[in-house]
Amino acid sequence: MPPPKLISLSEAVHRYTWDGMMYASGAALPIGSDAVVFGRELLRQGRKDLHAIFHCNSQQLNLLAGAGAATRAECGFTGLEVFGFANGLRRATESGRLALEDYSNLSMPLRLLGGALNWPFVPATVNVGSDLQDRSAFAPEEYPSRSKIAAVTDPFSGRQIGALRPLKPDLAAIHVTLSDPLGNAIMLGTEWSRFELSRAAKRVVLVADAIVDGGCVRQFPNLVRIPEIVVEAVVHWPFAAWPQSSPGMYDVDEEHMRFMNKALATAEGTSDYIRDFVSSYRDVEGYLDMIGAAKREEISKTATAFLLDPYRRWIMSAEEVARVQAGATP
Amino acid sequence: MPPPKLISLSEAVHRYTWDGMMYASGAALPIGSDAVVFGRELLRQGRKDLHAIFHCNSQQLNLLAGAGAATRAECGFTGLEVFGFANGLRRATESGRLALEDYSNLSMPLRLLGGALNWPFVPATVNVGSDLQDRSAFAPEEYPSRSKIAAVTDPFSGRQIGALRPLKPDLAAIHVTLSDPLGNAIMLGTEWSRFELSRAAKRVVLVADAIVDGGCVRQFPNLVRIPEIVVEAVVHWPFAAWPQSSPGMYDVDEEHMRFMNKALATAEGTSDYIRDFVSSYRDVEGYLDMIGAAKREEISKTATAFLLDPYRRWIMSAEEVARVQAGATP
Amino acid sequence: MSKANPAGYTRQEMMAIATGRELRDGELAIFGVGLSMLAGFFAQAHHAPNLRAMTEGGVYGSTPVGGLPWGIECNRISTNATSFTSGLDALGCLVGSGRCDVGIIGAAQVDRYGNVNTTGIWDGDIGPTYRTPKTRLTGAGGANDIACGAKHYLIMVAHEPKRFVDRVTYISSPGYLDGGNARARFGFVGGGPSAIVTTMGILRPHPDTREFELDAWFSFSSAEEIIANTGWPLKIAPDAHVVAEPTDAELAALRTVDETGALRRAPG
Amino acid sequence: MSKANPAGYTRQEMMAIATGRELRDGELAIFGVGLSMLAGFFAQAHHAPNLRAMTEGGVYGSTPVGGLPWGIECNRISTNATSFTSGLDALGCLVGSGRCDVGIIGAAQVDRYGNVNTTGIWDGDIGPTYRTPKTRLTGAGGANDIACGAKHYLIMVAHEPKRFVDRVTYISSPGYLDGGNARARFGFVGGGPSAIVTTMGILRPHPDTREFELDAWFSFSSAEEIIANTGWPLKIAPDAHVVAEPTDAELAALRTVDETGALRRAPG
Repeated sequence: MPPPKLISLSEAVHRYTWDGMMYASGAALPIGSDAVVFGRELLRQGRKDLHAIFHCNSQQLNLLAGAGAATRAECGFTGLEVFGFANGLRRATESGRLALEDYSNLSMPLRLLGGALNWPFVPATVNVGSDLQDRSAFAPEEYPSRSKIAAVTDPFSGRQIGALRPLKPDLAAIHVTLSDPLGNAIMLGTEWSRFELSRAAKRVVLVADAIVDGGCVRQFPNLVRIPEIVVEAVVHWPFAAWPQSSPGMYDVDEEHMRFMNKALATAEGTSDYIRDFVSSYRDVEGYLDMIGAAKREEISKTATAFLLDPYRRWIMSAEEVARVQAGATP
Repeated sequence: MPPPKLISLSEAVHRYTWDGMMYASGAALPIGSDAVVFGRELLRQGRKDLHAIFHCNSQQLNLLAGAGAATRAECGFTGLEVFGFANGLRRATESGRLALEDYSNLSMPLRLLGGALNWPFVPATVNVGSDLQDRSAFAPEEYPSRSKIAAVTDPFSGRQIGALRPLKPDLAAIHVTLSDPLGNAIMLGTEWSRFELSRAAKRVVLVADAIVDGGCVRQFPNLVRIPEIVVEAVVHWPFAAWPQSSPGMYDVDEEHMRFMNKALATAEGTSDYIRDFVSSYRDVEGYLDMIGAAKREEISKTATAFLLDPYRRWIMSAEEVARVQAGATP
Repeated sequence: MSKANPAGYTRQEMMAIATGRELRDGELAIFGVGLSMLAGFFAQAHHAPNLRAMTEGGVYGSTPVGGLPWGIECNRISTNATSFTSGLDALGCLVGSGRCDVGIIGAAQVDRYGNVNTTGIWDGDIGPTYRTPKTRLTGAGGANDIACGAKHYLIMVAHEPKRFVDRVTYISSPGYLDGGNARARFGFVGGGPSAIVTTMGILRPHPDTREFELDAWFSFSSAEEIIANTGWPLKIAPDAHVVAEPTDAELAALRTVDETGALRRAPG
Repeated sequence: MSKANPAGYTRQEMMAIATGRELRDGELAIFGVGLSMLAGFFAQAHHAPNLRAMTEGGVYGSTPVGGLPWGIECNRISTNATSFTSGLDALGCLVGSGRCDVGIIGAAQVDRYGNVNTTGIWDGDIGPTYRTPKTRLTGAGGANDIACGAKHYLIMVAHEPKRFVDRVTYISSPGYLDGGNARARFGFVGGGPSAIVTTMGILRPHPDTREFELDAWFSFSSAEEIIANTGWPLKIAPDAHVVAEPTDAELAALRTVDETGALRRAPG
């Protein structure tokens, strides 16, 4: 039985991140389960020059890009769905401070799968024949680019298809609904590409809305799509995806989604946002106060709450988690 | 809302199988969740010249091969694990009546994944450099064979790796623990390659130990790894994997595993087995009588029974299932 | 049709209904968020009860609850799902594979061969060296995968001259590329765009050249208005016609789906 | 050692213990069923409490309950799992990828370069045209994937002349192929077999030629017995030595894991 892997968020960022690293998160859709709070902590610790791997943009990438902490990004979808364009990412891209390499929502998880399987390339029947293949922000002189998405000949039919570059990020910060102290994680809602990312990344840190006793994962082993053997550390952080949603836990905070995105549209707004919503809290309690009790109550009244019911009895209290975390030695 | 897809086993075999087809099952390990009863029905309806796709051999393939109904097979592991060699498959192979094309336990699901994604080939970093690549039972004159596992050049590094042929079976009969009447299925225990197979096959028939009300899949949507949109029909058949095991439902029937495998070692034994355990029952009730009440009780006392507990309250009675099935028009 | 909306429905509503009419019962269909989701679920509510609707989120078996979802993973669509899997499953196994019958995508720009740009707006051509767009848009998302893999797909777009261009600056999602058989060069399993449904009417590709032509106009619009708002010399198909107005049943079904009135608030 | 078993343990038990001694705490290790699983869980019970044990079944976090599992998906190992995924995950993402530290596989035949045959026994060479084996065995299973991908792997095999051959008839799982650097031709991420642990002793590859040599013999065996039971002219490593006998603690740990006594019933 491996030891518990619970550590604090600040410790996780301190220990597993560095300037210039290839950092992955956002293996969730733009308004859903992403470890947004991990991005806040990256800014608090002044990380910069990040090469961001996000299947889709999320408010985390929007913030990192808007704040100038990410200088390269590889993405499928780069907006915020019904909340519109991602202003922080857009501003960074349009100004040239960030090079944004475009893929699609299928080619990104295929590249993660290729990394997970340690393939040298991944066959692609999509993205070819479009400017996703022909144009590269990382190799702008190449036209048509073939270092981004190459051509490979099918040895059986002789016809050409595309070849994608696999991804093996240095670190993945993955939001999950529930994790036990060892890092056996349960996701409610679509996995999007969190399964593939958890195997592709060199290291995985889970950011869990709640910690459950190991009895929960033994009752529902088929739900544990990220087993502890691929996990380096577990961070317990309620409302970790806020202002995005976490199915079973809380809805999207529409007001803050708009507020945040509006702030990120300008340098001034971004500074103010960082002052008020990134640097402002000291710990989890401060973070929860920042969201506000009324807002937490409002977004917790989610129609998806019933999805969490089977697991509630195993959720550990903050005190129990702190006790286990105090004894953890990952 | 699509209509229920419940049909009888005999109807499923009648409607979706034919002589000479590429038939897939056994996307479970040799002693686990395979739709063994579907193979019995294939024999009852006299299907022959089957091209069998089994990630691993199971008692189903052992039976189909032993009975002479399969003339080609593609497999990873071809034994019965601790129960030894698969005598039916072995006898058919050694006699030359069945051509057995060897792969590994990774290359088989990769080939299914390739079929699911409609790739022309699948990169392989395994199987190359061994006789799995160089020898082909389907193209015996070729040495070293490259029509079975070809070579492909990685366009990024220039080095050669292998290329596997994707699989798209005409039909997959997939054993699942639970399904709702529409075909939303829950598997307890390892998926092995049932996920990949369910997307690779041109048609999917589920064979479920129990049918649950739709409320169950709405409570546990993350467990529904096979959604109804890929399912053609659902067959309700208790103890469908017998004598193999179904986690949460029943253990392996050790005695019958040995008895069956011993019978399949000879033509006479196989005839007797077919008389007594294939042609002998008229319907589900007859099948259950054949297993015997005492044996059913014994193997149902599985240590894994607790895995089924969260779903028991949604399991429909035989009468309820019959009522829904009577109204089904798949 | 003026903003006063004398017909009793908006242009956006007509566009959603015309798009929904393209979907057939029993098809496996993929939608995005917003307009395309409303069009799709309208079809399911009205004439295609067995439409198998999915999004690229790997969220299956659900219909939106409590209003238009904020995204394809939104709790409003997760709350009554029967299965959650992944993007790789939805876009790869079900769409990129060629299994999906029809998809609906949007566009910032679309050109005469149905190529779609959702990546950026440049001041003129990009040129031989890639440069950052003046206005960065939302990227290809899953639309590229739908455009490559779905048996056919529909493009929904507001009919404005700036959106209907002779040649898109950047192909985010391939239509018929240079026209004719050009898609065959890339071996796409999908058939390409079967219609561009706009706020004024419907364009369809010529069977040989694959150039989009005017197939039909909504009753509140006209061939002249559509030509004036299209950035290439739009040909008129021999059998071009007026689109039937929404029936009461269609409008009722659409408005049940669009319970928060997104399409009625839209300018139109 | 005679069948009378005067040493108080069987050859099979010694083989399992010697194999288990090769596993280090904290490693990610993959086992098959039977002997190799007992060797692996023995190591976890004895000296490697943080060994991360897995099988190719995608069954994680479990230890066998109620006796030796009948298979790697057996309820005896499924009953206390913390995660179930798939073969593609276990053999692909965790083993084929090169992530797994060590694997244990069995063999019907093994040759001087550690190549393994588990596919069939032919009467002589196969020849240029593939023909069916006289005796069909269990196939490559997951062993080929472990042999290609694991950082290193161990081969467990009963020491009999018919099993230790100069050149296997069929390579089911690659060892060092023709020796030397031959694996590099195929770019395997895994390092190859680090030891063949038998019922008599341990063979290890020469660092340059990769030919397996006698590294150590069990106290109940000898270099002479091993050479006599090996089908190629076995070289003796310069530092060849006797293997330490099992300690009481080792035997106790092994027998706790092997609660149904599979290794004690075995001929030995």
